[in-house]
Amino acid sequence: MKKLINDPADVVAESLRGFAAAHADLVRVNADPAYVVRADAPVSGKVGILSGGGSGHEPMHGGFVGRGMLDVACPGEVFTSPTPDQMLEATKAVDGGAGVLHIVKNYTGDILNFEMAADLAREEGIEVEAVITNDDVAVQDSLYTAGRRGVGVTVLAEKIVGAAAEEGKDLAAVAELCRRVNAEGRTMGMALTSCTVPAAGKPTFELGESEMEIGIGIHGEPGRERVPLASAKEIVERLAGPVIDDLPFASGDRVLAFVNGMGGTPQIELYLVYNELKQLLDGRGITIERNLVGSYITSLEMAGCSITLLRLDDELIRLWDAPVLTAGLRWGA
Amino acid sequence: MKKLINDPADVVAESLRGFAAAHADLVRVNADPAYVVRADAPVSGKVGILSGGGSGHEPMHGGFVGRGMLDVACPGEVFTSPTPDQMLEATKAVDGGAGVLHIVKNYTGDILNFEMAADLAREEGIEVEAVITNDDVAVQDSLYTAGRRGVGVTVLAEKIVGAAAEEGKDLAAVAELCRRVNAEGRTMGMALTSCTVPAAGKPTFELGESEMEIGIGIHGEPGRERVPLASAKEIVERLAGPVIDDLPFASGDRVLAFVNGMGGTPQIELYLVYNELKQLLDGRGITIERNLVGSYITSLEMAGCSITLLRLDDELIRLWDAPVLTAGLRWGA
Amino acid sequence: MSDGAITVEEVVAWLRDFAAVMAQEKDALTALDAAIGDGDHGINMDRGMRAVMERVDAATPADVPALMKTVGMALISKVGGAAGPLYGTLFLQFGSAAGPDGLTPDGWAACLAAGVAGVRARGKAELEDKTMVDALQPAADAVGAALGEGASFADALARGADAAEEGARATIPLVARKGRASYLGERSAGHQDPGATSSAHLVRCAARTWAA
Amino acid sequence: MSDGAITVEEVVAWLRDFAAVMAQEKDALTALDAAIGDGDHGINMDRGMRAVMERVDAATPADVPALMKTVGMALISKVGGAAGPLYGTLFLQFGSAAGPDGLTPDGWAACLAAGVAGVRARGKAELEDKTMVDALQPAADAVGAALGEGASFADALARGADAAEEGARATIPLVARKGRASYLGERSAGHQDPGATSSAHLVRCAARTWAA
Ligand SMILES: Nc1ncnc2c1ncn2[C@@H]1O[C@H](COP(=O)(O)OP(=O)(O)O)[C@@H](O)[C@H]1O
Ligand SMILES: Nc1ncnc2c1ncn2[C@@H]1O[C@H](COP(=O)(O)OP(=O)(O)O)[C@@H](O)[C@H]1O
Ligand SMILES: [Mg+2]
Ligand SMILES: [Mg+2]
Ligand SMILES: [Mg+2]
Ligand SMILES: [Mg+2]
Repeated sequence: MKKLINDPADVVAESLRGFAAAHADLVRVNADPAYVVRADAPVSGKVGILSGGGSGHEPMHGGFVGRGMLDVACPGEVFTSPTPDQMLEATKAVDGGAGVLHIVKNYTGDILNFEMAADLAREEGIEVEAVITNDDVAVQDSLYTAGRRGVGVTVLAEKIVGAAAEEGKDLAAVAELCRRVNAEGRTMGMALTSCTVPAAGKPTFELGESEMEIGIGIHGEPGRERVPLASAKEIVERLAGPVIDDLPFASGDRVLAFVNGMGGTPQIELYLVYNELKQLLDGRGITIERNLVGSYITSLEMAGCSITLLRLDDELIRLWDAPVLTAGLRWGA
Repeated sequence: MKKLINDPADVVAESLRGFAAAHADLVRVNADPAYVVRADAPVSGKVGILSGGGSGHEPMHGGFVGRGMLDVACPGEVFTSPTPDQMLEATKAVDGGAGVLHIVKNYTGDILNFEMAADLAREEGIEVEAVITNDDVAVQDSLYTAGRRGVGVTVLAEKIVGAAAEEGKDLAAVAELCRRVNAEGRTMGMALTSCTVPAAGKPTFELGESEMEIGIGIHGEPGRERVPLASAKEIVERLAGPVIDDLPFASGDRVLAFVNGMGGTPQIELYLVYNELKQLLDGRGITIERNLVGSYITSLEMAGCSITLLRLDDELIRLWDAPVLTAGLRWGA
Repeated sequence: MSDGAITVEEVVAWLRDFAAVMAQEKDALTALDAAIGDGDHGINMDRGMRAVMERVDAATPADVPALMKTVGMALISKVGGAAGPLYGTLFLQFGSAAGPDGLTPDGWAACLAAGVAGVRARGKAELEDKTMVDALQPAADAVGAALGEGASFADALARGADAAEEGARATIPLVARKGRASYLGERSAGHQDPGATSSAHLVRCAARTWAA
Repeated sequence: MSDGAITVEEVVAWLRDFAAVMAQEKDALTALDAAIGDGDHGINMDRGMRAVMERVDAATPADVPALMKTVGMALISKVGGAAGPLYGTLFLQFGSAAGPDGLTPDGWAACLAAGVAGVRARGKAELEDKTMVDALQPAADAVGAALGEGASFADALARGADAAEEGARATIPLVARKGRASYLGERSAGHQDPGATSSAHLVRCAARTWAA
């Protein structure tokens, strides 16, 4: 295992310590239970926005804590949901009296832990709403399964919902907006290489030199199918096609196009993918109104990418453009 | 070779096309000769700041074009210096009458091509100054050799010098500032894995599962020595030690600490490295006044990191903090 | 041991054995999870059971309900993921069902059944969804049935452990409908479920603890 | 061919042969550069010589100076890196030295010497710095000396090519003092310099063009 780490057991804690030191102007980091909270939390009268999940997806979620986005993030162990007591403390830390929104990616572990946390918080008199993101079209949706994974749309939802909360919208409105963003967005991802969970010490899966995985999630899990390596153009077709067909996105739609790197993919490739995506969307009459290209929701050092499309309207554009001041996303501030 | 690309010969051009489409609000991209230029260039009366070098180091340099940093960047082929005619066109595109500064990393190829370009530009009546960055302490400095490579300090110099140019400083002052930043900064890097030049199709070097290269540059070249894999703590000592001793940085110094990822290293590791660096500097009485943690000067998908320290004074801090609005670095705007 | 009252010490011994097995099987469980999940189940269970034993060894609760509350809360606050709340609930419900007045083999069987019901309520998994339920439910059923047929506690637990292991093995051909493995769709078939495997270990540890 | 005037067509044939060799040796040169540089020398030279032949084939300049200016400018604008300006300068200076009035073998030798001097002026490399100079300078010296001793052009070029190849091989033990390889310090020893190798090919191609 080739990583810049010390003891695998300490990766999350030591990395958080570095993050805290690097961004002391934006956040405070509580070590135990672990959470990353806005330096000025709780903001009185503002809905608190909490998200969390396993570590290894950086900058998500700690890198999105700050003005205009998250109030607090709960990092779990690598690829492992954080725990209810941790979420409870984080919820308390950002309750400014207007309640707290939990943004939860749809994984059994996350759901179960967040459910427990919300129960505990409500017992302590804090109003909590939970919204589940489940935008991964690689997974068949069904009432009888765990449903779709929450992936790329989570980042976009956190930005947009964070802006709405900053404007003073109330908990119900913010939760409703979050559901709407989730409903309007779809994602699909692929991997060129596996990643290695530090505590496991070896790659989660093995991929041949001329193979790739299509339909992966963000936890180093294998995808829906293993296929021969293809050109960026074909890969974009394989990802964007199902994304477009699922919502479906139609000619005339205005979208935010998000090309996300999985952690080990250099920018030169991500922009090349964006170039292919732009051509494909142009051909379908879909207009890219906003874009995001970079590694924002990652799987450790995995090489690969995901493509997320979010259908926009004027309100979503305005909220996307609103100032954001976090370690991972920053504009207008 | 596992990359998100089409034909290896088209990587740079296609990626630039994607970059142009994604950041049309900030830059224009000229295809042939290739350069990335501020959307509002030339800015009349402002010194133009040009940098350039091989591609594969993204976001450097194209990602640093915009208000408060570079006016124009010339991307060469992957790891290959751009050419004089390209630099000449780029120089002309940003000459607002106050002359143009060429920021050149110290590589024979870059130096030779930039020398030719400066000659050509001067023949056309444009005032040009060139400053060479050469901050890599892994390389022995000597009059009789090609000297030290320009690496991490280049990013910091481009930001600081860009701010000074934005303030209206003249060409001589801006060049002088750039030399000062270069003189006050030192860098050393290491690799966990090699990278693969698309046109070559295979890794530039092979590293065993428990080996690393210390003292690498940014072109996938082997480093000064191959040693057994070590902990992040030891790696930071091996990088920061020589950096500190070389300037030397002394107790009481205020510095900008820059932990840079080589392209394939996830953020969780970079912040862990920053944590180690902070402790080491604390122990030496060196104060981190500013920091930058992320992948800013990369070698394609190489895993590894470099550590740069820049000694700060109040003026450098003010210029570092000044607004910058580029695809790769953005604050205060 | 006899078929009489079950002591806190015995329950602790069971947990200690389970913790040891989780440490030992850590890589194997993680490998199972790598095939159809995210490769952390062994790591999660080992981390959780270490935390459990630390807390239990620091101050062993006086009765089984208190003990199991400590165990459940330790798992919930230290494991995360799906296994944390699910195993946490298993032990919490086990403890709630135990009551303060000592535990008989029948009581133990009822506690396990309550724990399994808790897991099912929390995770909403049915049999054959390819989860820990596929090991736990047959085990609880087998232990109850054996005691009903007059088997000794040791024999009943042995039959429970057999049933759990068979249930775990039977997850191999199944297509997962719950948990992370469900994201793989058809590709989840052909691999044994990691949670069912750890659950089978849990029951086997009980059989070993109360054997002979 | 005779030892008489050298034609533009012959020079083009030389360049075409060099372009073919660069295409063929692309991977080998790149592998040499990967060992002590950045692994692009073969790619650079191939890209450059393709561009050269495209321009030359589109409109072959009438005389050697014009031809070599086209070649040098094509390399400078298409290669980048160290090789672009250095090979560009080599051909530009070769062309400047040629003059418009046709080229004799002695003239050719003088042009090569001028080209090599240009390379040295631009790159500031001395002999034994482990660069293309280590192939080019011995070649230019050998061709000049051979012609001075009355050798035929073909023989002189063959001796030049031998000297260039020997010079390239002699770079193996050297520690680089110029170019990227110098960053490796002692580790650069033990590998043949890629630029010296491509330069030796250039001279060998000349020997082949004007042989017999
Ligand atoms: N809804 C569920 N009900 C019961 N058990 C489940 C459910 N979802 C997952 N599991 C069990 O959890 C196990 C995975 O646990 P673990 O790997 O520790 O958590 P995670 O999936 O969050 O990484 C699965 O093998 C399965 O047995
Ligand atoms: N200062 C110099 N003088 C002469 N030749 C040089 C000099 N620096 C480098 N070279 C030659 O250039 C070759 C490398 O060329 P190439 O790989 O194409 O460029 P780069 O080093 O920019 O990647 C070296 O092998 C060496 O022969
Ligand atoms: Mg997990
Ligand atoms: Mg090069
Ligand atoms: Mg798991
Ligand atoms: Mg090279």
